[in-house]
Amino acid sequence: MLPSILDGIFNGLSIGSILLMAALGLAIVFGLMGVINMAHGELMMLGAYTTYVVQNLFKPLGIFSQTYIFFALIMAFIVAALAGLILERGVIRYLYGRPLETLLATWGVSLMLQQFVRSVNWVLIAGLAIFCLLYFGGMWFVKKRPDFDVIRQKAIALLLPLSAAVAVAVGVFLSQTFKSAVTQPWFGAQNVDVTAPKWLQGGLPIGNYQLPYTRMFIMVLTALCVAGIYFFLNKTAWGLRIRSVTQNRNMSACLGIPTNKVDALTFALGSGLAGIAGCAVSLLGSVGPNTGQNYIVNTFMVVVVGGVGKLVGTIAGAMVIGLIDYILGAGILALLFAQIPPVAEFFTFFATTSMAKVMVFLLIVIFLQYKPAGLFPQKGRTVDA
Amino acid sequence: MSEKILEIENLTVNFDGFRALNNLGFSLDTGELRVIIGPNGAGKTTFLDIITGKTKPTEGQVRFKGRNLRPYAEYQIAEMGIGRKFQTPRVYLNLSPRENLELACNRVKGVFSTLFKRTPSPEKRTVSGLLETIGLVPKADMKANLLSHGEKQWLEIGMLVAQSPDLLLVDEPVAGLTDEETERTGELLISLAQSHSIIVIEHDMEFVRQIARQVTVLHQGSVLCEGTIDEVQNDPKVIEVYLGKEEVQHEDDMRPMSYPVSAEDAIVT
Amino acid sequence: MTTAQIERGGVGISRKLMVEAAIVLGIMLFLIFVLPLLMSDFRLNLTGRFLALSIAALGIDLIWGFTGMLSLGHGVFFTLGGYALAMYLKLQIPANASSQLPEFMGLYGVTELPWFWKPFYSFPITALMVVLLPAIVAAILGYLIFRNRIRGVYFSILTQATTIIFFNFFNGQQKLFNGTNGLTDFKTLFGLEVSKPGAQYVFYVLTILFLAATYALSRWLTSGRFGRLLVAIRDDEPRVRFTGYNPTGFKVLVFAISAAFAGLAGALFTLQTGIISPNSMNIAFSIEMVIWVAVGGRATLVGAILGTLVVNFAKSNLSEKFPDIWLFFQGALFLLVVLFLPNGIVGWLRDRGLDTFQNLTGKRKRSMTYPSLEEDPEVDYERKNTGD
Amino acid sequence: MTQTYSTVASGSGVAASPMLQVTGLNVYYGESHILRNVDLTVPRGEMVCLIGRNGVGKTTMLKTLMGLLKPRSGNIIFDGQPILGKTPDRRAKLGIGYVPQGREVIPRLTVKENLLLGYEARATRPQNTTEIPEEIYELFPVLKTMLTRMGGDLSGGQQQQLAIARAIMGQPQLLVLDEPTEGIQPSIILDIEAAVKRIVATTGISVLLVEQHLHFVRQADRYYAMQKGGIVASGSTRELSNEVIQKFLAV
Repeated sequence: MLPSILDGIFNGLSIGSILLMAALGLAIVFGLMGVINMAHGELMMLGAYTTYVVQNLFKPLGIFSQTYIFFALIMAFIVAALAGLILERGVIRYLYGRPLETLLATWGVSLMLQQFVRSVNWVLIAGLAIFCLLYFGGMWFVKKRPDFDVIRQKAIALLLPLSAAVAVAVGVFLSQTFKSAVTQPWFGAQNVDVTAPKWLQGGLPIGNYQLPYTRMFIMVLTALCVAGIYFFLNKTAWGLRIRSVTQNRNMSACLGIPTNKVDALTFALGSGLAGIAGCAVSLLGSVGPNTGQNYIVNTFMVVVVGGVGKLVGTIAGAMVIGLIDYILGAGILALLFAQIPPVAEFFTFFATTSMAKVMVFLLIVIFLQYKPAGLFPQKGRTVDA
Repeated sequence: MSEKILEIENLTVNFDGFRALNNLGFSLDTGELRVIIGPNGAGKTTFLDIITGKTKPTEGQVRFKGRNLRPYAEYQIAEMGIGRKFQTPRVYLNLSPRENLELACNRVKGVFSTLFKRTPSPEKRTVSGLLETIGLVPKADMKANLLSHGEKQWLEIGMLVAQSPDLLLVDEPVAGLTDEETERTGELLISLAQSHSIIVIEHDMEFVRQIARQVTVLHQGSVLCEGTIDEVQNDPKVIEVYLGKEEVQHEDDMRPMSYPVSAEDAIVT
Repeated sequence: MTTAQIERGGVGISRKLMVEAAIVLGIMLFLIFVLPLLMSDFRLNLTGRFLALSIAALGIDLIWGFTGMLSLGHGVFFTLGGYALAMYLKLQIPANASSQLPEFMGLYGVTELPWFWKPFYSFPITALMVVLLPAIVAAILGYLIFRNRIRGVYFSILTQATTIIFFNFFNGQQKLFNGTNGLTDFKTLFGLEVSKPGAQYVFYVLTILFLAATYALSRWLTSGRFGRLLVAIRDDEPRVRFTGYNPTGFKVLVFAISAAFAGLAGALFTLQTGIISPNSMNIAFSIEMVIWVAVGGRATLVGAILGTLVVNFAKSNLSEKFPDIWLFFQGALFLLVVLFLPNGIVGWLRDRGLDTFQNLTGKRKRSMTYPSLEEDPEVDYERKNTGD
Repeated sequence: MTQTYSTVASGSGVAASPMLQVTGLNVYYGESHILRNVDLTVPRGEMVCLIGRNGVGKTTMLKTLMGLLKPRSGNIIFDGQPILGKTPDRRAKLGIGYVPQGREVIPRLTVKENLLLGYEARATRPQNTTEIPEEIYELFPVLKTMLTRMGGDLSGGQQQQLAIARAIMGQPQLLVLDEPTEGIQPSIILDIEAAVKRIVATTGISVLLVEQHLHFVRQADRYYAMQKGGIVASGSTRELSNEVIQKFLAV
């Protein structure tokens, strides 16, 4: 009995820490900025693919290759953060205060990102690079002119199709000259496999059970990330600015805080965390274009249960959901109530991974009847969604 | 006549340690028109929030026609006969004035009666009459977001009347209105006062003088004083709250008061 | 369009209504009698499917366009309706068959029909269940959410979670619902062979009739006082409460009705595709429904139907030609509509149409107060502070 | 003390131009005309007070000055350069220190963190950014004792002192105060008045004050009286007659 409970707690916490990892970035973006980012899962996916790429780059390095995971973590953070930055500057900043629109727009972005990893190849990259170079370079050039405001519309109308045409032309040219060398998708629609470094394979045996090292690694990583975020938000100048803007945007601006930069930075940070989460989940199984979709709803649930705007709420939410999920799914309750057949039968019915999720959701809805604002509701001014 | 429509005793409201209302006592006779004034942050809007059920008091109670309002939700209190006009006009912008009024006028506010019953003709007549009263007949069927600010204010007052409450709570009805509009609003309120009990919150003192019989001054969450407009204007406590220690009456004393900290002490360079 | 024109019992209004009815009838006749001559059976079947989907879009429009609640869970209601009908179809087993159970149950060793399948022997009950089942689920869920004044994105997130939950549930229950594979391989309905073109034409006509009926119902709901109250709830829910209405009941009812629409759509869609599976409960499909309405123009019933047809035809054409990059198109569509066409096609046509008209008649364009009020900090502050 | 604020004294831009010049300002909330053709000037080194009853548009005026509201027409020139196109944070960095109505202390930051936010307005941040200059404590001794408390937990008067201190941390050239005495006990009002006077005396910065408290109004050099969104009277506060007070300020 005792080992099974220990096993339940360990596995529950481990599921919880993966949830937390994934929800952390989301909670920051949602809690601090009131933005629902449906593309959060895809940012995780980007992190996972980055891990895959880094792993392959490290393969020729022999024994040294086993350290790829650390570089992968950093790269995953950077790639996802950059993607988030582009997303914020390009789309989200026009939609602040309109959460439902943000939700739809970021969903569109998530679809595009999914397709991007499926069909990304050298032609696509070259085309994109040329387009960006021409269009943004051109705009940068035009911006210097004193009559920019007057000719702005015209400049866009001219530059946009022109750069697009050049990019497409180059793309076509490249694909016809080099054929499959450049048109071959990098990843394709298939899942790709990240193998955990050797030193993370296996596990720590405790009695009949084994604590897999990868899960322990993820738990440690999660703890580090939480600590890092806590430090960043509470001890650094930018953290102070972020907290200030979150609580009172207008006053913060009047104090001289560049709110635009704070928004961009917050979003990039949240996205970067998604990247790290993606790197972490890639250790648990193969990753594919749909990887992000599997996490998005669960992470939203964490935020809803935890309450908006407090780190501790997110942590508690993730752990509670992780524990209940595992305890139900592994049928531990069914074992506990073995003496009372109807109850045991009831829990046996929910003792599969997918049915446990059904039960967890029901519990969440019931929980919200008593605490509609989550475990740790924010007092005073809140993000009114 | 002297029957109380609204009685408030020992009302205290705490927001996270901040006392928005502090041991406030207040009562209103049936058929009375009362104006409430007070500096910003005196608790006027919280006062209305409490009466309409948006905020629940920390202590004390509000009795409307003898009934304690605490257990009721906003919509129930509204149905009991308390109507509220907000500071900035809140009309339904995508509906026409006529539709706005019809919604407010609807007597039976259940889901199914709203769905199945057509607007009865007495209500239609009330709405037409109201449209005339608030001068919106020519614009009755265009969307409310095309109305001017003043017209929206009037429309919201119209909605309030359509609801036919016994007690009207009117928050700054003349904010952002022109002088002429202000005066017409005053006349409208005075005529309404013949058949309703009304509480008006207002800053515009000329307007207050136009409509007020009894005035209550709120300050730091409590009632500072109550009386006719002249009594209130000459009350030293009120003058202090509005103007500070230096009293207006002291015409000779125009020099600044000396500081507790002497100037020499204060300016250390 | 629809909310602006309100019956006031006047002669002019009822004439307008007659004109509208005539137009609707004209379109119906065209779809039923002329279109089949112009299209191949395959295309006609596609059209029928899309018309069925537009019934669901009408439902989305009712709750999102008119009432302002963004449901990301309509795939569930759609699928529930589909399953209800599919269960009836699966029970149409010839008397001489070796097993009197749907064939997949044999594979999983089920020997007795589960109790909740039994009512689906009866067609009237099935027909009722197609709309009632989703409506009841929606009503319960809606009541639990709305009574706590959970709204906005929280409502969206919870409805989205609902899709995942039902998806998991149906996927996990092989013995009860054939799991991932769903219910398919339907044989007969009232003795008609379901897959034959003749039967499919009947379903096509049926879809059109139902679409017309749901359109009329939506039209009725959104005109009258009820419809105006929905708009009022969308614009300013706390204000509605202070007027003496309890918004919860209204929201629950409209959510249930829109779920029933989705259920009906699911049933008609299942008839025409011959399959219903948990796949239509994935998140993507539910959000797609929303984008149909957004593309067409929310709060316009015509827009919902138009948007559904436009997006789906574009999808079937584009995904045939460029299967690889359809998602790019779709994602870009989301972005473009949200960023540049917030009122959809119909809204754009209406606004532009009004502008052009006013330019022609020399009138200046009226300044809109609504957007500026949105930015108004006072209003914003008050909304926040009086809004729960 | 003088060293801390020394940048201010010399000033920048055109020395002859006033600190702040507002011309023909018209502001609307939606359709409602809040400010009508407002003209207002704050000369360098002077304290100017804007008086008028609640709801006449004084706060709107200050919000427009800070860039929180966009005027439909008119111009604002600060220190010789037009600032209408600039965002609030740019304006703060140019040297406008804003103490808004209701203090707007950031509620869930500590007092110290609130103060540190004041550094944001400086063009170049000082080396040691986690220390509060001693002058701040000299101005408002009460703050020193509650550095670790949450801003939202302070009393109204303490919050007001914190808000002013926070603005001063940014070494502004123009201090904008919106009803600093509103809802505050008389004893603290005197402290605040003294502190503002001291700031003016030691740093020579300009002050634009919105006030209804007559005693404080008298401390200013000039006044502008507002009614219904327009400036209806102005002059030196020494000439501020009882008639004007009765008309525009009294109950």
